Amino acid sequence: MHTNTPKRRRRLTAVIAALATSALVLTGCSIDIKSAPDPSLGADTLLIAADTGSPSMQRVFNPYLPNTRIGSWNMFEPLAILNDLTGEDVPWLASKTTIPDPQTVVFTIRQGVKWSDGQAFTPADVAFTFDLLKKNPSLDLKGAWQYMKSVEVKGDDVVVHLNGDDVPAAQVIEQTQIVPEHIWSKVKDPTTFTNPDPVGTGPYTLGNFTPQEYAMDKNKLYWQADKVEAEHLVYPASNTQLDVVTKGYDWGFSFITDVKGTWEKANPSNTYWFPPGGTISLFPNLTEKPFDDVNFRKGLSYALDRKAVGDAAAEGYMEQAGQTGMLLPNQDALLNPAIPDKGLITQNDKTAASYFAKAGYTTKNGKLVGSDGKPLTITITTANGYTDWLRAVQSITKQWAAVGITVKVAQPQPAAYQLALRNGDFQLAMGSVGGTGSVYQDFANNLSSEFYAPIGKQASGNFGRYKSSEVDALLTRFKSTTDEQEQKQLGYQLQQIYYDELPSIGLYYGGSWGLFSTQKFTGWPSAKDPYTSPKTYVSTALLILTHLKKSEATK
Amino acid sequence: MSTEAPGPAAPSDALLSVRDLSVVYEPAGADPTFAVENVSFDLRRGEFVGLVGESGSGKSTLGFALTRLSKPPARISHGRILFDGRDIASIDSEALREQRQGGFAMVLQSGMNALNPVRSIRNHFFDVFKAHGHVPHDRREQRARDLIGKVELPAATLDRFPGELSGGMRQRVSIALALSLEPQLMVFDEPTTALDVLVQHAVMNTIRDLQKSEGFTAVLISHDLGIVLEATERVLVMHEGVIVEDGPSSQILSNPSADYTRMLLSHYADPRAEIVSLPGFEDRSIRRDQGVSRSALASPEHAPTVVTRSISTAQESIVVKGVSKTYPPPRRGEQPVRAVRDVSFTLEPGQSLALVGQSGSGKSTIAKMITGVEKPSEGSISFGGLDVAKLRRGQLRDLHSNVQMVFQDPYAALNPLHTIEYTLMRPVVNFTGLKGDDARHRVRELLDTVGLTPVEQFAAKLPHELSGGQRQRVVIARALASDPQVIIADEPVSMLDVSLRAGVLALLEDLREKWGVSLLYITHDLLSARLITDNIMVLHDGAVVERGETAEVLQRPTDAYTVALLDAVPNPARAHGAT
Amino acid sequence: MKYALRKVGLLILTLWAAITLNFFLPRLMPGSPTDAAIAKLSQNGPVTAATRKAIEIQLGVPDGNVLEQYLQYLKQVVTLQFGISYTFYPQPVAELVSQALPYTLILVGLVTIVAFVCGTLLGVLAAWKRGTWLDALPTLGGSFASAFPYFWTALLLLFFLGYVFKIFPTSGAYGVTNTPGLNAAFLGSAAVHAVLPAVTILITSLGGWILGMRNTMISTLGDDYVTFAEANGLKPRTVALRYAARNAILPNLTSFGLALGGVVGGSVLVETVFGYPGIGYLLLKAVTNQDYPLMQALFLMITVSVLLANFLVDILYGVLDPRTRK
Amino acid sequence: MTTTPLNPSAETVPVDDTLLAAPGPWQVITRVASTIWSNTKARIGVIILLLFVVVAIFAPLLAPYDPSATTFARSQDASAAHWLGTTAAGEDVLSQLIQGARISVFVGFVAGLLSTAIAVLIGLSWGYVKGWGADVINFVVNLFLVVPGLPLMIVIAAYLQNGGIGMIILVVVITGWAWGARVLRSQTQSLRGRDFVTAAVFSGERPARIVFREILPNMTSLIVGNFFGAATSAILAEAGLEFLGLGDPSTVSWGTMLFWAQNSNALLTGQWALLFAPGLCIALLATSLTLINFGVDGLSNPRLRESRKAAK
Repeated sequence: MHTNTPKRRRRLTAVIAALATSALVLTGCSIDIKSAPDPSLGADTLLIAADTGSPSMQRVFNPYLPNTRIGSWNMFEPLAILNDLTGEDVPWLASKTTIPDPQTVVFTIRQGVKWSDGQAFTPADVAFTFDLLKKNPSLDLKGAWQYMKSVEVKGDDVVVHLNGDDVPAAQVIEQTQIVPEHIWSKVKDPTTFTNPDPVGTGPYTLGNFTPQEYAMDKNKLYWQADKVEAEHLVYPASNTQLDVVTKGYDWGFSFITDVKGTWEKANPSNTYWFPPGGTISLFPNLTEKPFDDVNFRKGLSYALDRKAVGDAAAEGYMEQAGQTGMLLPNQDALLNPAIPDKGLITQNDKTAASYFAKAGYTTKNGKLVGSDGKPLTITITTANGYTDWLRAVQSITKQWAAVGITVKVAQPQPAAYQLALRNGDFQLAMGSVGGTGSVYQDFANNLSSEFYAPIGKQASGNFGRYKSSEVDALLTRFKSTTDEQEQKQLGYQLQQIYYDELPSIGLYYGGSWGLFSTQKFTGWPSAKDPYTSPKTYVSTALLILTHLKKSEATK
Repeated sequence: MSTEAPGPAAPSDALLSVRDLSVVYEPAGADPTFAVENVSFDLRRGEFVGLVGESGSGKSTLGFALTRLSKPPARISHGRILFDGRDIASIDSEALREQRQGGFAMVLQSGMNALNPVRSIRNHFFDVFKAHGHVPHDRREQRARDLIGKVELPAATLDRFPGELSGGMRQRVSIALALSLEPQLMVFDEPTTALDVLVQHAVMNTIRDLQKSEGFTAVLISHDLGIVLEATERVLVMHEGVIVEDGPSSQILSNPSADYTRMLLSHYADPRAEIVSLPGFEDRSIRRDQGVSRSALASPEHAPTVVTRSISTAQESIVVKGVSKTYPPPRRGEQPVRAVRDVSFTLEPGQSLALVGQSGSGKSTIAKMITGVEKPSEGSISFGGLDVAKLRRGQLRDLHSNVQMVFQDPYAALNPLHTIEYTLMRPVVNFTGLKGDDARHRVRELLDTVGLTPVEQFAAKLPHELSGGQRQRVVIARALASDPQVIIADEPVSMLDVSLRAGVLALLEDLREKWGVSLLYITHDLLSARLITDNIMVLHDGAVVERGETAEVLQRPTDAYTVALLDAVPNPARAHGAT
Repeated sequence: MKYALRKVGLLILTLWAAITLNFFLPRLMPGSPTDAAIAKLSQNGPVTAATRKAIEIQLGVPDGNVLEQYLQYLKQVVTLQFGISYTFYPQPVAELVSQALPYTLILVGLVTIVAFVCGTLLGVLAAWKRGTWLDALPTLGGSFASAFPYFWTALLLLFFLGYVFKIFPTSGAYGVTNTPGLNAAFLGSAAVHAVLPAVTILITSLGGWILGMRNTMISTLGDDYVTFAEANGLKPRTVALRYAARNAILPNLTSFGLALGGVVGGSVLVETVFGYPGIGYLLLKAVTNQDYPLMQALFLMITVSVLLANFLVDILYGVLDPRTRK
Repeated sequence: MTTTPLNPSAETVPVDDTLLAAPGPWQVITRVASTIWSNTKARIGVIILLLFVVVAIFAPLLAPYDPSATTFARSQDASAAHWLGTTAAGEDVLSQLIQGARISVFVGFVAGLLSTAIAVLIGLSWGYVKGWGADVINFVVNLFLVVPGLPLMIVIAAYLQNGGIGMIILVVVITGWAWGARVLRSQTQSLRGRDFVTAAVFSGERPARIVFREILPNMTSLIVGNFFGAATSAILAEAGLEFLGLGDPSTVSWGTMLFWAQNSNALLTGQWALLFAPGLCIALLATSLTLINFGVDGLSNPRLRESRKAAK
């Protein structure tokens, strides 16, 4: 036995060298991933990447729990769908919504709708649902009862009395998903009720359920059955990017790196559409110096190359955002035409410097120095693991470094990040603005003093601690007007304030990452036909499911 | 197989013929050294031969080579081993394995560890039977019982695990196992070294009887010429890898030819004799009569310059009164261990007291209690005004400045990583308050005192560069560093080669005389006790069985235990005088 | 007796301290369970103040001050009632754990045992054939493989065998169409699904056992009873297995005990990569979502099983080593 | 005959005899190094490790581009300009890989050193003290061994927030010292029974000095071994934490490269050098430390040394 002879040593070295070489050679190759649809799925079945189980799916179809399965949205329909892309209200279980006065909303309940167990859907079900949410506030996720005083049934109408003048509340209340009284009235504790065998009015009913995948089947009794062409929906629990690309999904909602090189390349019928779903912004802490100075905020704003920030964050798939709070082009119609350049701010270090100077900051030795002579250091807080935000922050860091600002990045875990927002424990925080589909909601959430809380007290909205009587007055007028034109005008004024005051600094649009395959079905929302957002969850999915047509190939 | 052996032809009845055998050690990262060099000898059938040498002489290496058990880094580099006419130095491993049954067997030095701790004794036997198939299946149990009986153990031993047996029993089991191979040649490598004196004696008797009854050829390897001469007919004396003497036992005893053999022989004496002398050691009575310092006689060229005591105050005595020590039972359900039972004695200033007994007699426990390492369960120990049993950690330091310890194993008692200077400097700094050059000077005085000169050279050395005797001197120097009044020496020479013992003993004796240090000498070796102590206490099972003046007790023992201990002292002269 | 009492007392004290630590550690994390839930929801779209309020009511701001919560928690521990998970509201913790546990126990437990057995055997072989390729291959291979980051090995296996060559399923513990239970289809599918995670754990843990066993075995081979067994001409196989290996395995049992105790914790990284519905995945979800009830139950389970495994190994030790008997 | 012959004894001393060459720390280090070097496996390990250390030290000179520059085309395949391609954010993979060596080597060494230091401090005191002091330490160490490691890491990481390298090191150290302490403690316990330790007590030495001057130097090999072991697990733990996203993804390290690779699905874009290369580097670095430990094992256990010729 020779342990240590030169020959053996050479052999050892050779083995290691071989390993290293093969590793390098392998590294040079690249492997093409092709999509291979599951042949067991029929041509009438949609495979949807939406409901991620972690680690496996629980059978929860109580639509009022945050952990409810995505499929709930296809069974429990709202009175009306607020199209968050267009801002339109689409009448749904209520065939008509009227606001006779700013304190009353009347929902006219649709006729001929049946629950999936055959029972008729009635206004009583609607009243029962509102009652249920009143009794169990933990289920009232949309917060309908924050605006409601009482509900009454008048024939086919359900009349909702509001707490005061509150026209925009109708858009919140109408989103309430309705459940059948004949089943839910027998539920002992609706707050922990998992509703394993759901009965709803929606286009689909629950099919086979396993912790790793569940199927939904077309509801034959559906009131728009003629519009529903996909017979089955399949929701697997595992929807990694690799799965989405390789396993022949028909519909997914997920950001994918290099979508053209992966998703589109995997199958010729794969398409994508990424409309804006919100404005990714920087929230300045308005109670803290120097962020309370609008000139300083403007300086920060002009020092930003938003195109570069957006490119870094979303690999060039999302546009830079303007300073109006509007999502363009979806909300082009609501945009204040008086604001120049659609609110886009072009980077201009000179302008930035002049605003900084107004705020008392001048450049010395390449550093921005305050009146106290100390160089400026800013901390940006972002949530750990939100990599697109981090990429954006890294880009901002570089840009601001160019004007002499040192930026530190704080990345607490998501929960701690939320806590920091609520407590106002930040200087600049990354966050998302807008995207509810309601202009009023978008501005109120971020600007209303209703949500204002002093530093140290927990706020539930308006994390930047903005306070303006002018804005409050505009929001109050918004509540009491039913006139669309006036609402539009009020929107213009709020946009102007947003543009002038910079309560938050818009950066780029956060995407709605729609991935579609036209192999089996067509009629997906797209830039050409932007009828709704591509989300697989929330009620807007109903708009898509009732819009799809069988493709030429599957007919 | 060609037999072009150089050298003398083997006698016709030779079982084993070794020719020009060399064994080389090739440790990684060091130069190879020859442990056995060009050794040649023959063993006749039925002969009982002793192989004697001190540590490092290569005797065990030779033993391993004879039975082909050499393992790396040792390697047989040259020579032939003819066993029954066949050269076993170069046969392949399977042939070698088969040869072990009915061929040659070996009993290892550490018989304690030679048994697989997780296998029952019966399985040990069955493993051997299975390996060679020389005992039919149905006779195995009976054969195992026979064998275990031959080594004077009950058949029930077969059911036990090695951990449940005492050291002597384990060594007997390994002898029985070796015997089960029905070997023609048995090599015993220090079969009794790790055992207690009394047990040693008994095991040796068994080996002797077995050799006679079974008729195998035996080689007894030992460092103890006394044991070998007592047991064997012929002795090979090994020194530095070479056989320096080969002759009948009686001849070696009466007329050794090699100087080395003579030197070894000179270190044996009978502790019962009227006058006991060793090289460099006149009997106490003679010394007293002549009024001469023994050390001056011993080594005129090396008379240590004795350091004058820096503190010459009134000496204190150690008073041990009715001390007992009981340990909690080692395992559940067993009796508590009563290590020491009601022992009382006084160690007067300047006195030397021997505490003798075999291991487990409680003698070391007493030492531990006196030095405050253990606390007595009953009774009191005082040193001057100090109640030793009640000392707290800090006060122990005060005790240790007056009561010091010399340890049994000089290899373990020195930190291998510290120089001698560092080792000696520490107690000097800690106890005398000397610093810097003063302390260094003191260290050199100490080295001089214990005879380690030139002192500068020794101060810079690490322990592994010293021989065992030198290390023990360092240990003694360390004990002296605090100017102690009492030195407790726990078997200080038992780990040393015979030839080195006298020197260390002489040093201890010298210190007592010159420094007036009291000496508590703990040992199982009655000869050394006789040489350096005035009084003796014999301990058995924790209790004192006999006490008195050393010479008196050893010459005229009254207790049976003392007699047994005396009988166990190997004495070649006595053995061959009797036959 | 006093000694035994002291040991038991210390064990109970350790258990209590670990339980207490399990209570306070999660609460050290900044942010509340509601914050965690909101953070999760906000990734899907804007979260309004009303939603936050509803969730707060739903999860319930824990009752009382910390001391009361602690006592409540102790009561839960004793009664094994861990309440409802926050992350998987309204699923009871017990249900979640009992669903996940079998997969982890079978996958990780089995693999740990297999790795220990194979690694030990290879280690014995390596030590016995020291200096040959039978030594070099497992030793070097083992060192290299055990240096792979778990998740990395998992990702590579998943990519090649799962997605490129499509030999093994890419996620889950069994096929979508199978019904869990004692039917052949399910068991077969579960076995196929376990292959990749099992191979990952095996690759990355085998090396440690090989090296550990090799080292103790080499030491044992130098022991006197091995030399004596050779001197008695026992067959090499007997010497290697019954004498050397049998003793060399004892020190490795302690590590094995700790590893077995760790089985219940699952293999977080591996389960995450393979989407395997075991305890490890659940644990990661619980921790990242500040799911106190779930975390507490899982931590308790892991703590107890580590202690239990050590206890069992002690017993096993007693069986294998007669020196510790009596 | 009081003179004793000056022949060196052939007895083997049951301690780190490789450390016995001569006094002085340098000689000890040289001797340790040569023992390790004499082992083939360890030698390969040392060479690999040195290679990584050199790359780490000269990273800025070796890297072809600024590792955090995002100015290149995204998700490029390997090319002459970018040997290992570019990331989804447009960074040069090779430059990142070279820069990443710094973090891994740094984390490995610092975390290895710190956790070894804690293990030594606690393990040695634990092994030396008796009575309730030992019970308290036993209790604390057991606690750290019993509480699940990775979740503990995650919780601590979440608590400390802002996962920088310092945080990762801290987390790895907090969760990694206990095992080493246990091993060192049992060795201390066996050493404290040695005569030279008792002798030191008799020399009037104080406990701290006994532990750190008498016992500690005799455990050098164990401590060195513990260091390499701790460094290995620190490197793997760092990668694991960063992969889970608990580190600071804006630093460039192998762990964060893997995080981004997974995050931007490098496998999907065919960019799998991004996933493969950092993992391979981690594995090689960790392997090199494991291999070195083969040599370290030989320090304390001569049986584990490779002999020049092992004839059987």
